[in-house]
Amino acid sequence: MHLALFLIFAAFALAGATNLLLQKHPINAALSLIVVMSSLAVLYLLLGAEFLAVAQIIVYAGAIMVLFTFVIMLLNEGVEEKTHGSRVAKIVGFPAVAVFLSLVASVILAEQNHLSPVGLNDGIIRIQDLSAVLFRDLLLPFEVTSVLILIAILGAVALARKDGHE
Amino acid sequence: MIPSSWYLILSAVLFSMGVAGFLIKRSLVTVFMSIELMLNAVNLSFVTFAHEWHMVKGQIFVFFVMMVAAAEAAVGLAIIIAIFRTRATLNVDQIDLMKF
Amino acid sequence: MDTQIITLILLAPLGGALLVALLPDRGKLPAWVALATTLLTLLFALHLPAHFNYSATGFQFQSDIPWLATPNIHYHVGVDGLSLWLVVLTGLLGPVGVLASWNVIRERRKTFYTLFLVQQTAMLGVFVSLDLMLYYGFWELSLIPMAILIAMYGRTQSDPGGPKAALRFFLFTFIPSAPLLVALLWLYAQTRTFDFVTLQSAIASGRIPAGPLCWLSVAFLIAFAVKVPVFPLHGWLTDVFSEAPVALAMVVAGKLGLYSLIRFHVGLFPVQAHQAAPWLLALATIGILYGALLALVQKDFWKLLAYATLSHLSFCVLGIYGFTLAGLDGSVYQILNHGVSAGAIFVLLGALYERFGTSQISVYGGLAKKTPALATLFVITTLSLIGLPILNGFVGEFLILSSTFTGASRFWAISATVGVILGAAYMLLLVQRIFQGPPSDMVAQLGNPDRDYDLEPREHLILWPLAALMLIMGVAPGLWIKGIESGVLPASQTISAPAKIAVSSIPQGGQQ
Amino acid sequence: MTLYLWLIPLLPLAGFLINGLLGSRLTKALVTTIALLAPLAALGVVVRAALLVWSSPASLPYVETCPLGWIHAGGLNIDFAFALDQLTLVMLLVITGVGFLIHIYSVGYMSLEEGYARYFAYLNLFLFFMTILVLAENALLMFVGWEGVGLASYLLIGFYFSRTSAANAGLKAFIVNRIGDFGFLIAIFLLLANFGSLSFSALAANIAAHPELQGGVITAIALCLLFGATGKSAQIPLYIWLPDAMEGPTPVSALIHAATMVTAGVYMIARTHFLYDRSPLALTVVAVIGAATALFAATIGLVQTDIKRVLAYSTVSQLGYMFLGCGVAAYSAAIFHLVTHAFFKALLFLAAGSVIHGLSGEQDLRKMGGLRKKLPITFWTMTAGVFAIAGFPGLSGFFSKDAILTAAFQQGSMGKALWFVGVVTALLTSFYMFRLWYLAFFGESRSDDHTHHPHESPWSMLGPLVLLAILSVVGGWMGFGEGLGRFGAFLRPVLTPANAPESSISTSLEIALLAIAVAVALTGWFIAHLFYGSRNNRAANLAAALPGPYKLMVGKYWIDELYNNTIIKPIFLFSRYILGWVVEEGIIRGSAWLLAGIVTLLGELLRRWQSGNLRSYAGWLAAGAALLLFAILSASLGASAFTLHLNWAGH
Repeated sequence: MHLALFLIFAAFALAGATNLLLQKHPINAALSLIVVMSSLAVLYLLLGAEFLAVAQIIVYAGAIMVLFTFVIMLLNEGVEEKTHGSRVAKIVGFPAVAVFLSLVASVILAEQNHLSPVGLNDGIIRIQDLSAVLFRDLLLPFEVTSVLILIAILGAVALARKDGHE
Repeated sequence: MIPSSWYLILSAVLFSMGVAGFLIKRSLVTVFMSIELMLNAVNLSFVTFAHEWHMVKGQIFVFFVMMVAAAEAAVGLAIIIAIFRTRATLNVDQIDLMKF
Repeated sequence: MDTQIITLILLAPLGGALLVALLPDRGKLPAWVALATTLLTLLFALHLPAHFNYSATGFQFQSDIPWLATPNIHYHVGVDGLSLWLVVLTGLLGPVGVLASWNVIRERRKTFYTLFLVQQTAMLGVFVSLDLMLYYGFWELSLIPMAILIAMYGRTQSDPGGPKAALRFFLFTFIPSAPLLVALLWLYAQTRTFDFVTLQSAIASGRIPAGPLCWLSVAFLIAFAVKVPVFPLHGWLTDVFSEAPVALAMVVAGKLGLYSLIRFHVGLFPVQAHQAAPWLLALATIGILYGALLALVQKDFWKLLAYATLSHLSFCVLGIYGFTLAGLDGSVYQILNHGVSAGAIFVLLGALYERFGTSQISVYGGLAKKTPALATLFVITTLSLIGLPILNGFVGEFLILSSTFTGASRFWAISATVGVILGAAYMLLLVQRIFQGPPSDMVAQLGNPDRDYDLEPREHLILWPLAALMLIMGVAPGLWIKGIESGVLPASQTISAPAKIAVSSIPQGGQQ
Repeated sequence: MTLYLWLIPLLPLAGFLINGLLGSRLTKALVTTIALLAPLAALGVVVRAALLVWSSPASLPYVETCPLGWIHAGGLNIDFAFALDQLTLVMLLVITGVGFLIHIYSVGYMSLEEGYARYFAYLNLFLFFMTILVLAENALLMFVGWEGVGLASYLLIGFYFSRTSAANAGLKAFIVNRIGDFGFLIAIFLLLANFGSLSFSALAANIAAHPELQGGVITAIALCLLFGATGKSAQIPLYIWLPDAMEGPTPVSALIHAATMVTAGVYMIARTHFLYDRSPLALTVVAVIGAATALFAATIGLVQTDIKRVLAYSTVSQLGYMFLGCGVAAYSAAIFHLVTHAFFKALLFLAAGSVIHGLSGEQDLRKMGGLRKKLPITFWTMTAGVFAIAGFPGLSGFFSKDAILTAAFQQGSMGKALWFVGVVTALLTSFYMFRLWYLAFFGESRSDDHTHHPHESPWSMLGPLVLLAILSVVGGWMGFGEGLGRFGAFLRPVLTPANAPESSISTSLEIALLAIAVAVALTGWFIAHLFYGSRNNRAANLAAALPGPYKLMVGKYWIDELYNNTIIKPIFLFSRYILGWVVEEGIIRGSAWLLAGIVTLLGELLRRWQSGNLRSYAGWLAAGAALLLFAILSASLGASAFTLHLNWAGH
């Protein structure tokens, strides 16, 4: 069951990500990203993070991606054109990505025996525990985050507003 | 029962795909989406490790990352709008004035 | 009161800066507030010598409050005989600077006086800090308002002007202070303290190996030597003197660097300082002669003053690195003299520049008939600068030269004494070219005498007290030296017996 | 017994401060009163001290120390201490006495000048420093006076500062004096280094206690002091400032550049004679410099045409005599000549000033002539001065000059050579003084200005002239007799050389020397009479016959030009080009430029990296991340391959 769920949703995530890379139109890319995020939400559930799974759906797939689609539609951007602005990205970037991935993968594979396996019902973190930590121990950072978001909203308004004082 | 390393490998692959997206995408909006993909990939490994060591704080960190991502998306998209307004394009190869 | 007085001295100009910043920039209001603040600071500063215990050594009026736990930084301030009069001098030059800027600074007064007062705080802070990190903070803080003000209020409106001079000043003084910071942090890593006294005893105990100490002392030395400046690190001086507003130019060179040399280079690294001494004596003497010779041929009086300053301050360096008590007394005294006399000459040259808008000496001539008061005060100040006996300059120069001769090196002492001749030559030549001879075309247009061009009451108010001070400091140096001596006594004795042997085995250049 | 020595300098100082600070606001009468009261009061204090001392000479030396110290630093203790002994008293009487007379004279001479108060302020300032110089009990306080009189001299020479020549002369005087002061300072340092004290009494006692101290460092100190003295007293090689100093007002020339300040060098050598007594070499140098200067300046004086310059070279020459006296250890004779010279040279200058005043500023001897009738009192007083300086028997110059020459004659073969130089100088002196006398007062007027008629000076000027003339005539008699008579006896306690040779000279030889001196003076007069007594061309013919020497003397041996070309110009050229261009601009600025250039170049290269393309940045970023990861992993993968998780777990 667990294995099946993991395989299905990992495949969804990978497919979504691949689609993101391949799609030329931003709106398609945004939709594939939503697929990735939703599948990740399921994976979070499998890892026992119920709260995060819900938050992932609401915040990412909901709020953030809606923002993205709005912007794409607002700017009415078409299919992206093929330009060749950067040779560095190809010559240096892709080998670097490959090296990076292989390094990380080799470490993970080398270490895999030290890691415990994941079961479907073990290690579920209860939302009470989470909120206890979040609202007691880490209350100040939490409040600071809210201020951060407030500032971000103000900043976004200031930036997106048209110049001048209309 | 599946090994945690699978989740980690998935996370690494998604992250690399995010980087690759950053490298190949020409539209500023999709570049931005690639960043979101990378953040999500990292979140996945956070959650995996939180599960591995039964640490609540790992999950809370993910929560904070989401908050920051939300703020970032708000500001970032506003910047994109501003750029589009002044340059009338979102092609990253043409937005290269920030140099000496 | 005694523990808080230094904090008050520091807070007064800072509070004044805040007040100036908050009040509207209307007319002369910022200037009046700044004047009141600086006078208040001076008043507080005068509390120190009045209540100082002259028979005791060590720091007085101390206040030590932990500030940060890690790294272990304290707000630790206090004065001893070395810094006592330097604080008062800084306090004195505050109102002088404000009054000297009274008419020169016509726009953005608020910015000017705010930064000026911040600068004042920073300089006072340098003299009273006993925690090296605190000291470093004030040291850097003194650079920034200075650089900004030079850039904003540069004298020449033409092409490179103030910003270029400010950049040069900033780079020259800021780059060497980066190694200073590294050295401070390294010391902290070794000793877990920034406290001056603790560090001093830690280094004296020999816990830190000699190799790194040598590098540390070099980092300290270079940072301070640039600020003095010591030949050949004086590249910034001419530009700054040509550009900086009078109020800042009169404090930019000299006392900060020289005080730091005595307190932190000689005070923390006595052995290394003794090893460096032959080089520094040589550089000081070269600086004296070099500055004097170049001053002789300058066509612009700000540049002349810059080289003259190099020459005068090199005397102080000469006195410090002889390590004799009289020489150190003389050096510190000469710092005070230079503060007073150079302050006056800056005000006077600034007055000339303000009136005639040029610093080309050849344009002047025969001014004495037109502006007798200006000429009189100029001559008095000149006499003080060339070390005429019974004026202040002589006491310092004599103490430095005689102690160098008897204690350190006859060769360098004799060479430096030649600088005294040259000093008279270039200063009197300046007097002659500006004030004597037939009036130049520009001067001939003035009345005879011309009240509009002679000193105003405000300038009289600055200059006569300074002139009186020159005389008093020349006749009764004991008033100052008894305090100074208690402060520099440790510096002349810091070298312990085994270290002395180590030093004496080093070949002493120029020793006869 | 309290002598109130401190009042002597402080009274003129008070005069200086009042007239200097407020002079422009006071009435002229008030300025005059203050200016005259200050030296008069000082003179009063000195006379009172003299009378008290006269009645109890055993109380000397008398010392007053200011209870507030001066410089007390690091083991160095120097006080404001004034000492009065016989030598000081003689000097003080001359300074305040002649000084007061010249103040009176100045009231008349300067009455129409602008800057009247300033003039008297400077004059009082001079008296302040000069009295400090002679009263000083230690070398440093003497140095205060020493530099101070230089300052007063600078200010007074440059009194007419609007004239470039006057401003230059003042500057030259100060700088040349500073060069001499350099020697004085080094001597002070040497004294401190070797004896640890600057007090004259302590030094004398210290030296007396160590008879083994001979030559060596003492010679070094003595020679350094001598160098200082040559600056102040205008001896070779630093005499060049004094002739130019004649740019100042004439009373200043009389007071500072004839009677008092320039004799400070002689006073200093006399004051420190305990050092010179131990160094025969230094004494010889003093004597040779003195004799050489005397002859050298006299030859220049022969051909000068400016009345004040003739007197200036004469002063240099007479100062050479005094040095010669010091150099043969005849200090009393040197001081005696100093006193008589103060009388007759002040007189000559003041009389010359009266002539100049009468001619409305004319100083050129070639344009004078025939003034005997028009300025009778000036003429007669000048005559007294001329005869006194020429050494006519019975007049003051005769006694003092003869004392020096006799003393020189007794110093072996070297001394005889010096004596001969002195006699030749006496001949020249007599000649050029009578030349001046004839040119100014006899014959027809050669002035081409017929609008101004010569007029006799007011009595404020003539009074001092007459008094000084009387002193010049009779002043010598106080030194008449064995060992300079009463004068010598008075000074003997302070000025007897430690190893004084017993006077071995026979009376017949002494009379022979006197006869030679008188003959020389008469010869000089005679030659002058031949050349200038009547209108003739003998002088011009002689000059034409010897063009080389004549040009040399008129050009003052081109010493000024020599110094200018070998010292001053090279210094300026060196400063401007070698230091200013090569070192400052080239090396110091250049190295800063070089450093800045390297940084700029590096930035220029690295700048290309910053393409502005976001994807390129991303590529580099990815490469950097990979590299960093690789670095970390290769470090930990190397040895203990898979212990990594321990670090990660974080515990």
